[in-house]
Amino acid sequence: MSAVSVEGIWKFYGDYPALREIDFVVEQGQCLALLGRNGAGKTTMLRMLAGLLRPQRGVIRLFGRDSRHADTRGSFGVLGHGIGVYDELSAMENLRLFAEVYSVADPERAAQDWLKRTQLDHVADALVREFSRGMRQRLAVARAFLHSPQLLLLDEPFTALDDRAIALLQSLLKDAVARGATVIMSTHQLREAMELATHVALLARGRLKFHGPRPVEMLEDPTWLYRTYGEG
Amino acid sequence: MSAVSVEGIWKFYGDYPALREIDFVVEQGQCLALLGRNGAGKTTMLRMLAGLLRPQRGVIRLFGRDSRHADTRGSFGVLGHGIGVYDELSAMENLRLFAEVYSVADPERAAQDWLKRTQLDHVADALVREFSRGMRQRLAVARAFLHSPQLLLLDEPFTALDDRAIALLQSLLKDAVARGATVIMSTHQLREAMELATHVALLARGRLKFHGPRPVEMLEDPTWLYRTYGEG
Amino acid sequence: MRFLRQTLTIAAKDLRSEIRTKESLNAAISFAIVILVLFSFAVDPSSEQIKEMSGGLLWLVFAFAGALILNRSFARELSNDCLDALVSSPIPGSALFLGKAVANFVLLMVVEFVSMPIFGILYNMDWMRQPLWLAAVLVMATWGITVIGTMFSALTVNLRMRELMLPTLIYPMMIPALMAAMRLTTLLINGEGIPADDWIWVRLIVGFDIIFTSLAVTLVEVVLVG
Amino acid sequence: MRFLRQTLTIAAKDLRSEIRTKESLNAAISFAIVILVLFSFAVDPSSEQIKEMSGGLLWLVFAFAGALILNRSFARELSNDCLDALVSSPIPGSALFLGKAVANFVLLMVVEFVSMPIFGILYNMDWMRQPLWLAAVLVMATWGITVIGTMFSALTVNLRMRELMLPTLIYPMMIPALMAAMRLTTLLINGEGIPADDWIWVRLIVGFDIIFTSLAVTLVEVVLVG
Amino acid sequence: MREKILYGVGLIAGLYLVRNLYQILLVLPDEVDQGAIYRILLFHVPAWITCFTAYFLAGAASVMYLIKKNLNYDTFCVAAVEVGLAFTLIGLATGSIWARIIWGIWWTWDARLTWALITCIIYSGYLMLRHAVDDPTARAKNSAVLCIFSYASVIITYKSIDWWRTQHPGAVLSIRTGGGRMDPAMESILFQNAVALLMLAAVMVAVRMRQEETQREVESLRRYAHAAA
Ligand code: HEM
Ligand SMILES: Nc1ncnc2c1ncn2[C@@H]1O[C@H](COP(=O)(O)OP(=O)(O)OP(=O)(O)O)[C@@H](O)[C@H]1O
Ligand SMILES: Nc1ncnc2c1ncn2[C@@H]1O[C@H](COP(=O)(O)OP(=O)(O)OP(=O)(O)O)[C@@H](O)[C@H]1O
Ligand SMILES: [Mg+2]
Ligand SMILES: [Mg+2]
Repeated sequence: MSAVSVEGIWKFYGDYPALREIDFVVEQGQCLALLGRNGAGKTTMLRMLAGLLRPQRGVIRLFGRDSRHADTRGSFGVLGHGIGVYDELSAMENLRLFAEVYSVADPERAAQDWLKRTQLDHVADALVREFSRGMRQRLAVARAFLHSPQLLLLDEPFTALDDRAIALLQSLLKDAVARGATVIMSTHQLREAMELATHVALLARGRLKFHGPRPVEMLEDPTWLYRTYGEG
Repeated sequence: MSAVSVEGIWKFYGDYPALREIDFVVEQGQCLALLGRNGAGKTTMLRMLAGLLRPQRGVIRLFGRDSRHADTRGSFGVLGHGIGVYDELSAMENLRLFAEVYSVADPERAAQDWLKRTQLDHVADALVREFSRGMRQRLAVARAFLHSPQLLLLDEPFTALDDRAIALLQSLLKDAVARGATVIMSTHQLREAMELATHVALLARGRLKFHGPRPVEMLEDPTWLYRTYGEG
Repeated sequence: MRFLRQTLTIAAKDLRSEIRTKESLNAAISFAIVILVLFSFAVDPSSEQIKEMSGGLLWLVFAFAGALILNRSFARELSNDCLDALVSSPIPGSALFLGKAVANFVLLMVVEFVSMPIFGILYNMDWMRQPLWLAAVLVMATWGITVIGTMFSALTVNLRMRELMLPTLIYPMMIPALMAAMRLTTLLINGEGIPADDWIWVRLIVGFDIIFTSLAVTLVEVVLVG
Repeated sequence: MRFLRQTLTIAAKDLRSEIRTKESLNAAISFAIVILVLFSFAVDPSSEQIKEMSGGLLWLVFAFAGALILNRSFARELSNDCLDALVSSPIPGSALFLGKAVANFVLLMVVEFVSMPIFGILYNMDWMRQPLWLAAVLVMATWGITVIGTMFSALTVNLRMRELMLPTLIYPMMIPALMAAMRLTTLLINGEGIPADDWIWVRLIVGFDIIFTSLAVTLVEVVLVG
Repeated sequence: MREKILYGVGLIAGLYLVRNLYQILLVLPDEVDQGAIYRILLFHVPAWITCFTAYFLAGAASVMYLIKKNLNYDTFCVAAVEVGLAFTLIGLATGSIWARIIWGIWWTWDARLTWALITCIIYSGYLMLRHAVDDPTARAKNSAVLCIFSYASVIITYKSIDWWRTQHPGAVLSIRTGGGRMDPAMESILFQNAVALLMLAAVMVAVRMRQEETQREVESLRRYAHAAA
């Protein structure tokens, strides 16, 4: 069973098609980098996979089920532009909340475990409001990984992060892929993405121009794909 | 006369010193890349240079004058995280407004000129609200460059931009430096910054760890500076 | 069971953040007092007529101050895109809605219990003549207001002009509940029972609660998923 | 001269964005009507007493509906960090403040001119007995409200809980101007002139305007630069 | 073709209205108690009938939109609400004029009048909400939900004369009273007028839908242009 299968997706904002006739399949254990210029439709695609938007036409299946099915929603983790944790709660409270929301067996343990893995255990009881940007981002990562999701949906996860934070995120993603999870991430920072990506998809003005294993050319020259399949 | 001179700056948020004892001088025509990890104090420094924050101790002089002096404020351009243009006005109206605000001699001409240079002339009368991210960012660049500022203060200008938008911004910045303007920009995208930077400054936890001409080592390996002067 | 636990998780989260900062609670209570003072300039609080207005004034105060709390309800999910995190989690939209409604209901009741005695003192009113009935009316009308407010908070959460739109949209919608509550409260504060003629108001409130709660619970999922 | 031009540039910009979308204007006007309806439940509009409350009710409506407009004033600069762009530009803080105040004043006056006749019809009131005096009171009190509102809008613009804080802060501050306006408007609507006793209210309003305008103009620069 | 049918129906409605006016002004006799002014009833009630019908159809279209997610339902919904609002204003105006003459005041706060006003505010709120959402799909969805909630006010307005004692007259139409409260000749012309106004409303809705569709097309073309930029 594929992790993600997308068939004939169209998404309109009004009459403008932000995504047209998108078909692709991501097998379990793959790491897909979703590339494309500003406004190509990456965020729209990811939000649709996460069940935050509904397509007007076409079918999305995650692990063979509808993406709004309650079980499906428990099986993926989302990391968008916002960090998705509450400023007025402490790091610990935030993680415990999401552990409960995801019906994790032992919320307390899971929360403590992930605080440790993101090196936030020494500030577990501090309010998120007082965190610096890097700390917040790490907590957001902990939140998204907390319930050991089978599928990770990440929208520009490297944006505005420093080298250290990027390295942490990359190593966590590598672990996740190693345990068989599937990753789909959009990004403009091709170099960081190429370290992980096994597959690449290119969107241009809402159409899927390329989808397949990462071309070797991209390791040398990340913009190769744009030049070959994009609009130059 | 130096473009920017910073002497003994301290900036506290409450009791926490976000910047400590910062001294540096930027000569006219230099392009300084302000580097540092998340929370190092880059944004704070740039906002202080732009006169949006006041230091608790120390003196900042732009072209020999106080940074809140009306003439000084007319001589620099700022590009922060937000685009700084109004959603309910058209591209043209926005630029005309800022041309008037900066007492540009011929607001209409300047606005048209910059719309052309950022390739927005065909949507001059469309409301900014309808623009895509790339278009907005280009308009923001036009707004910041409109009055031919002598000094440009840019906070993470490459964030979330695609390769084409980055190229445009880089070429505009090169033009500006060529006509003698000074540029100070903060960024995490070292590679993009190194194409332009003549000088580099490194902040770590509010202290200035390095300031000088760009080390040659950084061309090969952008993170060299972090490893040598940062905290590893 | 599961649904109930999810509802309570959300309600507990909202109440915990609110207790942590007490921001909307403090603001709403002090706003309530400010309005009471403003009203005392507009109408003469020592006149006899004030008795007939008491219920009306009281609910106006609750409505205005309550809007501050309702306004924040979904807005507090916005700052860090928490709403996306919740909507994409396994919690169903209806549990999210009910959880928030319960939290708002508790907060509104707190505002009401604090402002009632203050109102009594400022306007020289004894509101303890029919405590049970009064409590029943408070609960029913407050729930009605809460449901409308929470639903519209969800509806307007992504709007450019949320703070502007919300008051203009919710007050007219709340009017049936408010009208009934005003009328009944005036009767009860003045120590009378509810005459046969006025039972229509009780039915109105109950109907309002049932109809709008079911509507909101059915429609909220559609509102939250784009 | 330069200062004046800058003030007008800002005022023109605000008015233009507002005319483009008409959002706050529409919202404020319909909110005003909503409040008129709400008040009609609270006070008995057919009673004789209503005449003595007319000024009070009218200014409560203006204050509540006006807050929507004042609330937006600096908030509209936030969405794209436009405030930073303006504060770092050569425009002085005082011109920025005055420009915004002028724009708000115009918008508030529009709301007032639309809601007065509606008030007149709904509450069966003739407000044209002393048109000149009434206009003078409207202008003076509205300016006072505008100055306070705009200043506090600037003060709270970066606060986490802007929508919450603003109403709790501005109404108490506005009370002198509101009280005077309520009293004077009641007198004028009922067709009387201003008796010698009540001249104190006129002086209060004028003093209020002068003092708070100068205070705000002096202090706004400090407020805007962190 | 569609255009021609529209103009045709519009023309028929107009002619029908003129004919009804002739009947009302020149053929029908004055009423015993109220004199000449009672004739306004023959516009007052049809205006309300038209506006209630429009709101009902808007509500139904909203439900359909939420089920089918087809933007044409949304287009119908705005058009119907706008036309409905126009007839609400006519109803308020005719009522007010009548009240001025019969009761001596423009307005009184009885349940019927108040609820008619609240309905008017609520549906203006609907239009305001639409204005504030940029994304047409989200706009359609949110306003559909609001439209469903709004319909409650129409029901209350309609039933208010039964629920409360009002200064506004109670039911007179024979479908509600079982007959006897109104002269059959008058009632017949009232219904004829209602038919004429409904036809007129239908034409207005169709025209508004046209404009709305064009606007949607223009909007999407602009987005195409921007995407290319
Ligand atoms: C602004 C003032 C008024 C408003 C807002 C108003 C509103 C309404 C409404 C909403 C209806 C319902 C139509 C229907 O049931 O289909 C109605 C019907 C009616 N109105 Fe008015 N009205 C006003 C003034 C008056 C006055 C002054 C009179 C006469 C003294 C009057 C006489 C009637 C009658 C006879 C009906 C038909 C009742 C029925 O059979 O349902 N209205 N009006
Ligand atoms: N809410 C919305 N309403 C209307 N149009 C929208 C909306 N969101 C996105 N769009 C349009 O849909 C298209 C795709 O947008 P999307 O945000 O998915 O692009 P993206 O690939 O994520 O771009 P970026 O790299 O800038 O994040 C763009 O043309 C955009 O203008
Ligand atoms: N308004 C504020 N109130 C309190 N502390 C603040 C505020 N703004 C920044 N800080 C703190 O000051 C320090 C410097 O922040 P600053 O935003 O300047 O960092 P930065 O170098 O721009 O980081 P980044 O790369 O994440 O943008 C951080 O520790 C931050 O937590
Ligand atoms: Mg995106
Ligand atoms: Mg920064």
